[in-house]
Amino acid sequence: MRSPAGSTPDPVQTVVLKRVTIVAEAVLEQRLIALIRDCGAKGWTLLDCRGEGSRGVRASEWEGANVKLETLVASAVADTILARLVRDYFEHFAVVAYVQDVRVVRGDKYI
Amino acid sequence: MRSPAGSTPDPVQTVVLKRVTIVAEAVLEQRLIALIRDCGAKGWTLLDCRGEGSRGVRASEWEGANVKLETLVASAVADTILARLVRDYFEHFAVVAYVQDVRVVRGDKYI
Amino acid sequence: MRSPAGSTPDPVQTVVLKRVTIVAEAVLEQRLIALIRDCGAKGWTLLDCRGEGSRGVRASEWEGANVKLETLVASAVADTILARLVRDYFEHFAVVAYVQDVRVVRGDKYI
Amino acid sequence: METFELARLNLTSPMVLGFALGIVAALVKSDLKLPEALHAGLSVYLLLAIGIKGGVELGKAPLAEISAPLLVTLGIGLASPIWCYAALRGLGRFSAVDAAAIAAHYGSVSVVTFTACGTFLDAVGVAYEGFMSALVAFLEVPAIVVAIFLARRSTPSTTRWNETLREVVFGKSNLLLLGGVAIGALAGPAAEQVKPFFVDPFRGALTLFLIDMGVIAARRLGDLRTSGVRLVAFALGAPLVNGAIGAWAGELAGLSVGGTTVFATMVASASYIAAPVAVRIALPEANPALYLTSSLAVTFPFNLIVGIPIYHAIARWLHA
Amino acid sequence: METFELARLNLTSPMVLGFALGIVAALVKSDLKLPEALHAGLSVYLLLAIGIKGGVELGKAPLAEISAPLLVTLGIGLASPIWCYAALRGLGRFSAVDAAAIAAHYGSVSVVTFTACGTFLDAVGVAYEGFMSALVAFLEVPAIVVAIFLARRSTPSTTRWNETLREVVFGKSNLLLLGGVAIGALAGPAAEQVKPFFVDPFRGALTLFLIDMGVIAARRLGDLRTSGVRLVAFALGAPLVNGAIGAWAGELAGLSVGGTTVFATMVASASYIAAPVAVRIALPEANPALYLTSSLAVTFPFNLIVGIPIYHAIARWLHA
Amino acid sequence: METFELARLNLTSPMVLGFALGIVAALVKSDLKLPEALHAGLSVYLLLAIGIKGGVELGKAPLAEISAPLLVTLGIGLASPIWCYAALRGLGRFSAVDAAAIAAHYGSVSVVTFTACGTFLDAVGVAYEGFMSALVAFLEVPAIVVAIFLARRSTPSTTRWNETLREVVFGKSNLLLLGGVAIGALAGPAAEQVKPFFVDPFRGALTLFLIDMGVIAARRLGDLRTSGVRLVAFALGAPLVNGAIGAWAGELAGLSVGGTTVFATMVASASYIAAPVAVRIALPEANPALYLTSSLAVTFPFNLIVGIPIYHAIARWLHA
Ligand SMILES: Nc1ncnc2c1ncn2[C@@H]1O[C@H](COP(=O)(O)O)[C@@H](O)[C@H]1O
Ligand SMILES: Nc1ncnc2c1ncn2[C@@H]1O[C@H](COP(=O)(O)O)[C@@H](O)[C@H]1O
Ligand SMILES: Nc1ncnc2c1ncn2[C@@H]1O[C@H](COP(=O)(O)O)[C@@H](O)[C@H]1O
Ligand code: NA
Ligand code: NA
Ligand code: NA
Repeated sequence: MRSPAGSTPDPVQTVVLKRVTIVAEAVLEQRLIALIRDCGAKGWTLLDCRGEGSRGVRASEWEGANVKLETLVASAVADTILARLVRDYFEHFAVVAYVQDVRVVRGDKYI
Repeated sequence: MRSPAGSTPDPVQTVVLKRVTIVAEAVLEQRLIALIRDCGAKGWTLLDCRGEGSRGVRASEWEGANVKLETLVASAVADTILARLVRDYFEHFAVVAYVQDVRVVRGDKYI
Repeated sequence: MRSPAGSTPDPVQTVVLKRVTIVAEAVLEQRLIALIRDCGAKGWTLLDCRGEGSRGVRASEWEGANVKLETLVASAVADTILARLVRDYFEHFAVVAYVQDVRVVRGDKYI
Repeated sequence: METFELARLNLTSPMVLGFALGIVAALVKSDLKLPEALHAGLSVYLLLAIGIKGGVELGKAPLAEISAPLLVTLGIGLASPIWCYAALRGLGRFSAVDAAAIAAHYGSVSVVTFTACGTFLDAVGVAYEGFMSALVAFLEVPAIVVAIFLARRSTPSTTRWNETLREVVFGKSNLLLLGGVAIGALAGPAAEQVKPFFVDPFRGALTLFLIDMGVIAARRLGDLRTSGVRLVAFALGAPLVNGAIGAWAGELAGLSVGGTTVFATMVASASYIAAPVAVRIALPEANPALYLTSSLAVTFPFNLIVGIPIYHAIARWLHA
Repeated sequence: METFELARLNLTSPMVLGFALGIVAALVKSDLKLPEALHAGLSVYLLLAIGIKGGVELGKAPLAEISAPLLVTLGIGLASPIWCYAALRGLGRFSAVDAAAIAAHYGSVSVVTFTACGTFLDAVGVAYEGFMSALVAFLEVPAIVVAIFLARRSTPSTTRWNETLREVVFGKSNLLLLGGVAIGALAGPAAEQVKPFFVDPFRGALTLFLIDMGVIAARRLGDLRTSGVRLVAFALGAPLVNGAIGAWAGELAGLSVGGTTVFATMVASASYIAAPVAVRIALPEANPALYLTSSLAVTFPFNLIVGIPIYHAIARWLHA
Repeated sequence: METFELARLNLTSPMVLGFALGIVAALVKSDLKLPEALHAGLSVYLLLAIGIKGGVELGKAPLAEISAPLLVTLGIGLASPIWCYAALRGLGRFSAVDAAAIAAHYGSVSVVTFTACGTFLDAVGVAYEGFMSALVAFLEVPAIVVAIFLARRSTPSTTRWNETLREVVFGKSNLLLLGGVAIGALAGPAAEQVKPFFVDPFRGALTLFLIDMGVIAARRLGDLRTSGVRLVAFALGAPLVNGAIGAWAGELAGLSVGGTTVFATMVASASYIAAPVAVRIALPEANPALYLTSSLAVTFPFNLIVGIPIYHAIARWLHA
């Protein structure tokens, strides 16, 4: 199927990057954003969410439950982010972090 | 562990598909949905989100910040979607798009 | 780039797990959480979303549209979850489910 | 006042006009829509406000006065799903489970339709028993349970009854209605304190809510094409028949002209808050497009726009 | 009253103080911010309330009385984007598309600024024509369309005009304004029913909304550094010039001192709800930082804090 | 009035009944819960309304009259976390950091409990100093800072003090309280304009909010099993002791019977909005289950249901 408007556009060049996903209690939102920027992330996307894990408690109901922070970064940056997370937050806070490979359009601008 | 109700169900047949994720300013919501449908997507899931990237600005605060649009499609459809995105939106709008492989239950119905 | 605060932290040990994603009508929220726990999931993250697929209808506008439930689990648990989903919900409800491999920090605690 | 004049008054009430605005917005594909959270918040507000209002009056009313209306309410709550089911099976030729699912909605009550009726009567200056809104709480649940039973009587085993009951009895809308009634009844005069929040702004909040309902209803209009004439016929016929029966029963129960109008409207209305959720879970194989489209896109607008004045006319005729 | 005294009264109004609180909150990097859904809900409420208020008055007003103001409104709606565009091109040396994008905002109207002017006049006890808010609905759209045309006249083909028109005419804000006007006009006296929701709490709701607007505006202040003096100069000069022209035109149209003040404020204000969305779609290559920063972070606070009393002074001088 | 009669009046107030409804809803596992955004929005509304109310009165009150209460407020804000900490360490045998975390909550103040006390006194017709709500703003912060210092005095280096201070002083709740006070004080009589939004519907909004608080509190009840008797003992004993001290101090400060009741309630209450966020960041190794469960699931309901009438009785006895 194709758009009435458009002739077939040429294939798109993509770059394989890491998508780091961090789920944590909402009270950490600003700090986590600062952390990933500090590690070299060029951008981020944040979603409100709720959840349960080994620790059940949130800092405050009025703060909302959890946030899910996603950032597309180069492999090295991903490793730094994870290391910093473990060092600064894993011990005392409700945090989960994982990494995936993703094929990003115009990915070069995120490195 | 298993459900009290249930005997072990048989293994599930799955299909490997592409999950295309598009993060863009909320004002594009309806247009992006039209675009992916037009390219052959059979369905979509949309989440409200906020974020920052190379361009910081949103069209209107009252429109909400960003949307995250996800669609499970066949590989060819994924390529068309990305190409159309680049052609129609990447130049002037705040858009990020990436692709992943996912193993989908009963995936045939999305092709 | 590195944090002013921090000396380089050591590389982080990660475990490859399955991330099961379930998108379904919101009315199933509690039941799906019970199902994955019952299958052995140690935690979950839930996001509100909206979407369209083969079935367009939601149980009630006031219930909100859809929910997206994500859980990080071992491969065997993932299979059980999918099988239970197909058996209990795929026939009559608006449900989509898919699986991805993810590299999880301190992943052992989710198994 | 002339029935025609009443109809005009109803059509130019802010609530009905708001509903019309919502329909227009949806038809012109506008992005006008209340945020999810605001819609849910307004629902909570409306249900609670209705409950409290009813509870305060219930607390004042002598048991003798309310026992008859209460019994009639429960009676109709149990009976109406059965006759709706029969009609849907016989005339409508719907499958047993679809018929039961639709019957659950038409046997139950639409809180917003009830409220619109109240504001209509206030506007035209007709009094009605204050405890009516307490009756709404008792009309909502039984029909849903009966209808589910009708669908499952062949295979009762497959239904988790206690779960189904929890779903309807402790569901948001019923709990807010009953909870409001309890708060109003227990607080009594002290409820005056919350009047500026739950009573005075009520109609304005309802107007805002109805704009959103208009959008939602109009978005379902598309499904009408696929849903077939028999469904539309039922969605227009059922409220008239049920409304007439309701008016007759209300008059028997000794309600005033206003109370009879309200009761007829309650019986004529179809639930789209409590019933859909319960039915979706208890009768998953039923087609939601059928019960949502009929109750939300046909019967609700019908009652709001022409039904209420008609039921009022019937009530006045019965009391003449 | 002395102009200075009026300015003081304006500065110590709860609305302006609320706006200031929001600015402070953003500057100290507080987490104070209304939830997205509440902000959107308040916008819906404010737009609808204004529309209804205007509609009720419009229904009362004799056509003769409103025809002149209506014509002047449309005239200025068509003309002001042109002179703004000229100034932005000539003096501001902005690109054609950026100039047009900014002109769309300054030719259109800021509903919140309009509202703040109304509450200011109520507070100082100056009457104004009730139908003014109906005029807002007619001032919002034309300028946006004209400005987009200015940018596209070279390459009209590339614009999907019907889509652009749909975007502005059926956009949330315009539909709520016009819809509210229609509801108010049709409901007439029946609109009294919703007064406790749409009229009495209005200013309080506006105060809450302005706190959030303060946060949003302050967050844009950062962009000022990059946006350049010419933009700031325009954002401060345009409201004064447009305000003066508006006052003169309003007086010609036979508006009272109060009405002239309101009209001047309307013309002086810059849209940041309807215009940004339409412009973002129709002129995607325009830089949003330019039109959002100027209208939201400079002109809006300027009008709110010092503009309105100035326009009132001009109006009084013209009527002296 | 008899203390018992007062207790009955308190128990049958719409607010307390609403709180009970929320608890019931959670216990029967109902899906009743306000949308996140509405809960946050109501918090903003309540905090701002309280601040404005207090600010208006503060503006009127002669400095002489308020200086004593203000000093006493600050004094108790600094001292109470210390004695709470001592008790938690000594009798409760909690770890230093857990003791400090809990002390931060009990030294600070619960705005909703304060508000419930005000509505209680209004209902029973006892007057109290209008500027009390301004004192809330000054009682909220110091205790949190003192408690964090207690935990960190051994290792002060590890705390980023300026960050911690920003967190509490510029946090949502404190900024809204102080901001509201400023708005009220500066606007003075002009604040009348927003009365129909911030004052009249206040109790109704509080009732709605308390339903949600009931749900939240009840969901924490489960943690009680694991949290141990010593925590529960403290959560019941601390408000009584602190309430008595507060009543005595308030009476010394020259407050009226009503004012003394309010002040006692303030001191007796435990924060669960400002404190948890600040403590979570500054003392991450403290166990949130301890301080949230005690303040939210035990002390808050205790004060709401039986505490307030008790503190009123003490106040009356002190003034007898
Ligand atoms: N196994 C899991 N799968 C998905 N999300 C999880 C999982 N475990 C924890 N989470 C998320 O991470 C948050 C913090 O987890 P925890 O630190 O284990 O309390 C939870 O609230 C969930 O949102
Ligand atoms: N590196 C990134 N990682 C994750 N999300 C991103 C990234 N860059 C941009 N985004 C998202 O895409 C939106 C538009 O990005 P941009 O076009 O760069 O302004 C941002 O608001 C973010 O929500
Ligand atoms: N191809 C797809 N890609 C992404 N999400 C989908 C897709 N199909 C369905 N969904 C999501 O799953 C929900 C139920 O789908 P369905 O059962 O097909 O109606 C929809 O409302 C969407 O949120
Ligand atoms: Na019915
Ligand atoms: Na203008
Ligand atoms: Na305290």
